[in-house]
Amino acid sequence: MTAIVRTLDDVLIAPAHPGRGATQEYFLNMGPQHPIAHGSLRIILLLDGETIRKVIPVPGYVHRGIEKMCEHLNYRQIIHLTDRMDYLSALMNNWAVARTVEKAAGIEINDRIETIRTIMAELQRIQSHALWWGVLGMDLGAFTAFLYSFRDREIIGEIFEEIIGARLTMNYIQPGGVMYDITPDFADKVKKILSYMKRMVEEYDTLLSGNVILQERLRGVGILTQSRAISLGCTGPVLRASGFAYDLRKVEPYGAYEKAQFDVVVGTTGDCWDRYYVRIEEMRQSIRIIEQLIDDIPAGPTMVTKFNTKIKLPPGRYYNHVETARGVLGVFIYSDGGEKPYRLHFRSPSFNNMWAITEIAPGWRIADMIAIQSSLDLVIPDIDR
Amino acid sequence: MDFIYSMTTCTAAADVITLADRAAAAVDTNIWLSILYMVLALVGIGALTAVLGVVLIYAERKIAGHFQCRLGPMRVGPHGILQTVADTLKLLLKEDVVPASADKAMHFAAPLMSLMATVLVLGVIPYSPILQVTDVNIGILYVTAVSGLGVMGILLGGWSSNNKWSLVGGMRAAAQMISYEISATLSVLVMVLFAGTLSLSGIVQSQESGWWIWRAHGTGLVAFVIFIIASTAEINRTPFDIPEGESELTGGFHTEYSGLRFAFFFLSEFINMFAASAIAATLFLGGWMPFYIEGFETFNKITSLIPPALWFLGKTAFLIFIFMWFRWTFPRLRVDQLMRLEWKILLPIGFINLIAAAVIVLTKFYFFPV
Amino acid sequence: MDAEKLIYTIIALQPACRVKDQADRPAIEVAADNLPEIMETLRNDDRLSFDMLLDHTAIDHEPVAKFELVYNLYSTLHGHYLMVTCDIDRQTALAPTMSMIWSAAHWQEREIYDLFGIRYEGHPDLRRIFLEDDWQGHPLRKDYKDPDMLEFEK
Amino acid sequence: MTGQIKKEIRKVGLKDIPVAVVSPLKKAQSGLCALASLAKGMRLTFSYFRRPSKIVTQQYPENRATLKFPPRYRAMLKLIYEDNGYHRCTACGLCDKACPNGSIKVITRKGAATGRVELDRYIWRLDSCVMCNACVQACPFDALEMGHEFENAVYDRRLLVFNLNRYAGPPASVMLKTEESLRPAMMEKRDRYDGPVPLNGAQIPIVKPLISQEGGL
Repeated sequence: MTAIVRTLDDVLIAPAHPGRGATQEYFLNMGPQHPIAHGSLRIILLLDGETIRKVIPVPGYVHRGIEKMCEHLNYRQIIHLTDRMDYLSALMNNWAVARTVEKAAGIEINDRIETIRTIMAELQRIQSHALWWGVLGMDLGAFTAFLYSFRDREIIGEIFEEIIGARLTMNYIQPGGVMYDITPDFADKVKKILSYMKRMVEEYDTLLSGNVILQERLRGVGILTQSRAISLGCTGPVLRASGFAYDLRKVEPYGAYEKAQFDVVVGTTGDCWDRYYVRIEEMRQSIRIIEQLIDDIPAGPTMVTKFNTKIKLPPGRYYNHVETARGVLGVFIYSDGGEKPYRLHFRSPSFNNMWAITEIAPGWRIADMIAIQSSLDLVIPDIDR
Repeated sequence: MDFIYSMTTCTAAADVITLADRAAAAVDTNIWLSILYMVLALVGIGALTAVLGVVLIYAERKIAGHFQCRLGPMRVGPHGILQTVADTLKLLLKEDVVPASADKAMHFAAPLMSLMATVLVLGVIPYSPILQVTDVNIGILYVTAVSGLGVMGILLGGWSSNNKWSLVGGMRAAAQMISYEISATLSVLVMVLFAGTLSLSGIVQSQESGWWIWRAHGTGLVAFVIFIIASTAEINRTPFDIPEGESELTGGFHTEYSGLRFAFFFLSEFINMFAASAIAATLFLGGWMPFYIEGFETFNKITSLIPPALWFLGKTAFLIFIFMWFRWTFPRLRVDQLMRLEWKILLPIGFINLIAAAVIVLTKFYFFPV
Repeated sequence: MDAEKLIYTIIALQPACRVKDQADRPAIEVAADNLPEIMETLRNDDRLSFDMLLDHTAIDHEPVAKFELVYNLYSTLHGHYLMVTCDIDRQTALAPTMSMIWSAAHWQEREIYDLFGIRYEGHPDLRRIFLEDDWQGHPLRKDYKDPDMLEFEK
Repeated sequence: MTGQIKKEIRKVGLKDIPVAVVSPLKKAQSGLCALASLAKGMRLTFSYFRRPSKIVTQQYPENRATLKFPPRYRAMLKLIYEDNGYHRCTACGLCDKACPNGSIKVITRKGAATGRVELDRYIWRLDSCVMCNACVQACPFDALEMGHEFENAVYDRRLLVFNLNRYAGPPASVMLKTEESLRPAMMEKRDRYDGPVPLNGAQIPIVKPLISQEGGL
């Protein structure tokens, strides 16, 4: 057996004309510039009329070689690159690298840092899911949802801006702590946001979830069974919607998640509707987590290492992961003992989730493709890295 | 001069005199007056198209903005009132890109056809007793026929662009608009049964003692709802905007259109919305008839003081607002769901409604006096 | 199952595995020839049942002319993790594919092929994934030189 | 090729996890129910339509005067100047080392008066800066801060290279120890960056020196 290397041209073989009276299949290029691409994702569809026969994703339009860049930066400098992978859960990406480095270097993190990290990460999860909700609405034609979600994102963005100084690419969670301490009125402001977001999630339900058109569009569409989801390496809400309760916050609690009571939300069938509603419920669970943690943030320093000390990992292989808004972000570091990683690899959730469309989309229509892709909640820079 | 005079003083009870009537009457006595009326009609329809385009697009953006907690256009002119003018200028100045492998003639003709079909409808709508270009005695049939032509423009545009997205959009449009035409026509027929005439002016005048939506023993209300749903589909607006479906088909049939040609498609969409609202107002909401309540003479007198043209515009504007409200609330249906809604739900209801209306009219079994 | 017992079970099943040091979780090292067989055991054995390939990556050990393949496995049934490493020759850069065992390996191997140039035998659709088909070289190799790559003047 | 692959997987994952199963919302069973669900959505959008107070749009260029920035807002990098006009930079170069993408270049010189290393030019490239705040965190003397000027768009990328220090010379700590009369001689004015601008680390011959950069910023 030998390895046969192919090119895209080998895959895109024009279907033969089936003869008179039959329908001819054709290729349709969806992206890289397409409203559904949410960035630059090219998906080639083989269609029969409007029915999808085959899906060929062609990622790579936002590939920046972050892993190569990381090999030239020290462990503190890597953090800012992770902001730019899954920009909607930048803090959780920061946390993934910080956690791996801390565990490898043996840096003990105090409770205050862990609690602040958890609260911030959960705030961002709400923000990320809110944006996803709006984008799903927009993809399915309800543009108003998009603007409502952006309005709510701003509210959370403002608290980030106040504590961290940035809204999107924050570089906040660093090995050994967090960049800034919280402000004294942080708890009050967050509580206000939570009570506001609670109302807004209800509103999301009124505007879209309850809407019969949306339910018709999502229910029963694009079913991903549990065994396939596991084999495909799907994680996060996509896997949980298929009925498997794999949530790192619960399975191997990190941060302050152990201190909080919350449920892992799972779906029953794994269709688009489950993926939709799992995320809506997760917003509620995130609100729950923050509510439990916000009142007693322990005292202590917010940075346990000095910024200018070099972090050196003992030689070895380190793998650690956190649950981002999209799934499991794993960080694999191979260290040769220096202050820079010899090899650093990100197991990004969107990259693995994306390939589920190749399995679940065939047989559905173009319009369902939109719903399926939206419900997977892909962030293209996270796929391409 | 009597034309101007009657325009200001006309009441609901006045006799209907269309511009065509005036031109015909003047043909023997004063040919120039006749020509003046014809020119007036042409210019009037042209101006109406342009003004409607500007106003409706502005209204759409402003209303969309307020639905979405935004302000809408605010930059060009006070409260962005000149935004549409600026956009029109932009579209006029833009390069007219035609795909190399497009069918040039069809590609050119499609937007014109689309706009023509909608503008032709404007000619028979009774805006007020004396503001109507011509009152065809088969008016509503003419409206149905002409608006059916619009699908040809969209289909041609989708086909001639030689783009797969456009083709899919065009095919979706054809399937959708032809299907929903049936439901729209069925609900129109109910009104024709009650009014006993196909003339639009005749239908308006038949509602002197009350609007059909109330008076038709429930069948009017059902027909109204069906008509609104069907015309939403016919004018390609959310939740039935699948021929465009900008997040699915990147613009559908007008993917390959730019500049002025795109403006034509855009304009025809908005004129279409006005036409559909105007027809609905005419058929179900009494057209230019004021709102009367039996027995409340003072109230009726007050409502008669409002000019009929304003009544008509008010009703039409209300319906247009409803269309916009739909658009900025609902997600879009899928192609097969759309067909299911039409063939399995709307069409049977429409038929039953028509039969019910026919039975009521035939047996004269009125629950309350018509 | 704790780490020690897990490793013990694996070695009892497949004596060809060796315990890998320098890893922060249970890790075994296998030879490239035994890889498919061992992976199948890991996947199908009831006590192990590693049914999820979380991550697959490679390390370029340029000084010793080796590529190291790293598989991070997770068992949804038992909830344990395992890191599997496998050294392959850097010159030939041929490795057996895992895409028949875990579907996730399909594109994870494509990514490694794209960035490291490791070709997977038996892979059904081995194409570049991020870079275009006519890209020269494989960027994550340590000896990769891009003519357009700019270095900081530090 | 690989033999039989085990397909069965236990229904729901790990034990002792409190699981909230998403139950499908009430299915719109009748047409009326469906219409009611549509009406609910329409009521929601209308409730925003009739309340202009809920509008969140900010008219950006007009509201410049009322824009508020939290103190930690990160935009332009700044050298902090004390009231007496001296900066605190000792030209140790830690910010240079901490910067992940080489946006900072600290050029030092030997002070003529003190004989010690002092700051000559503090060059900061906004075009490659990612506002990660590492330089501010790395600075042991609190000499740097992130300013709030965010409107930095220009048409030429070369205009995004700044010289942050107003004078070349020792920091405030040294200045205050020296006699007041000697101080002006130790300070050399630096209000603009006038060297060639390397883009991406490469020398570009056609690039002309920058002019008209008021006060270093």
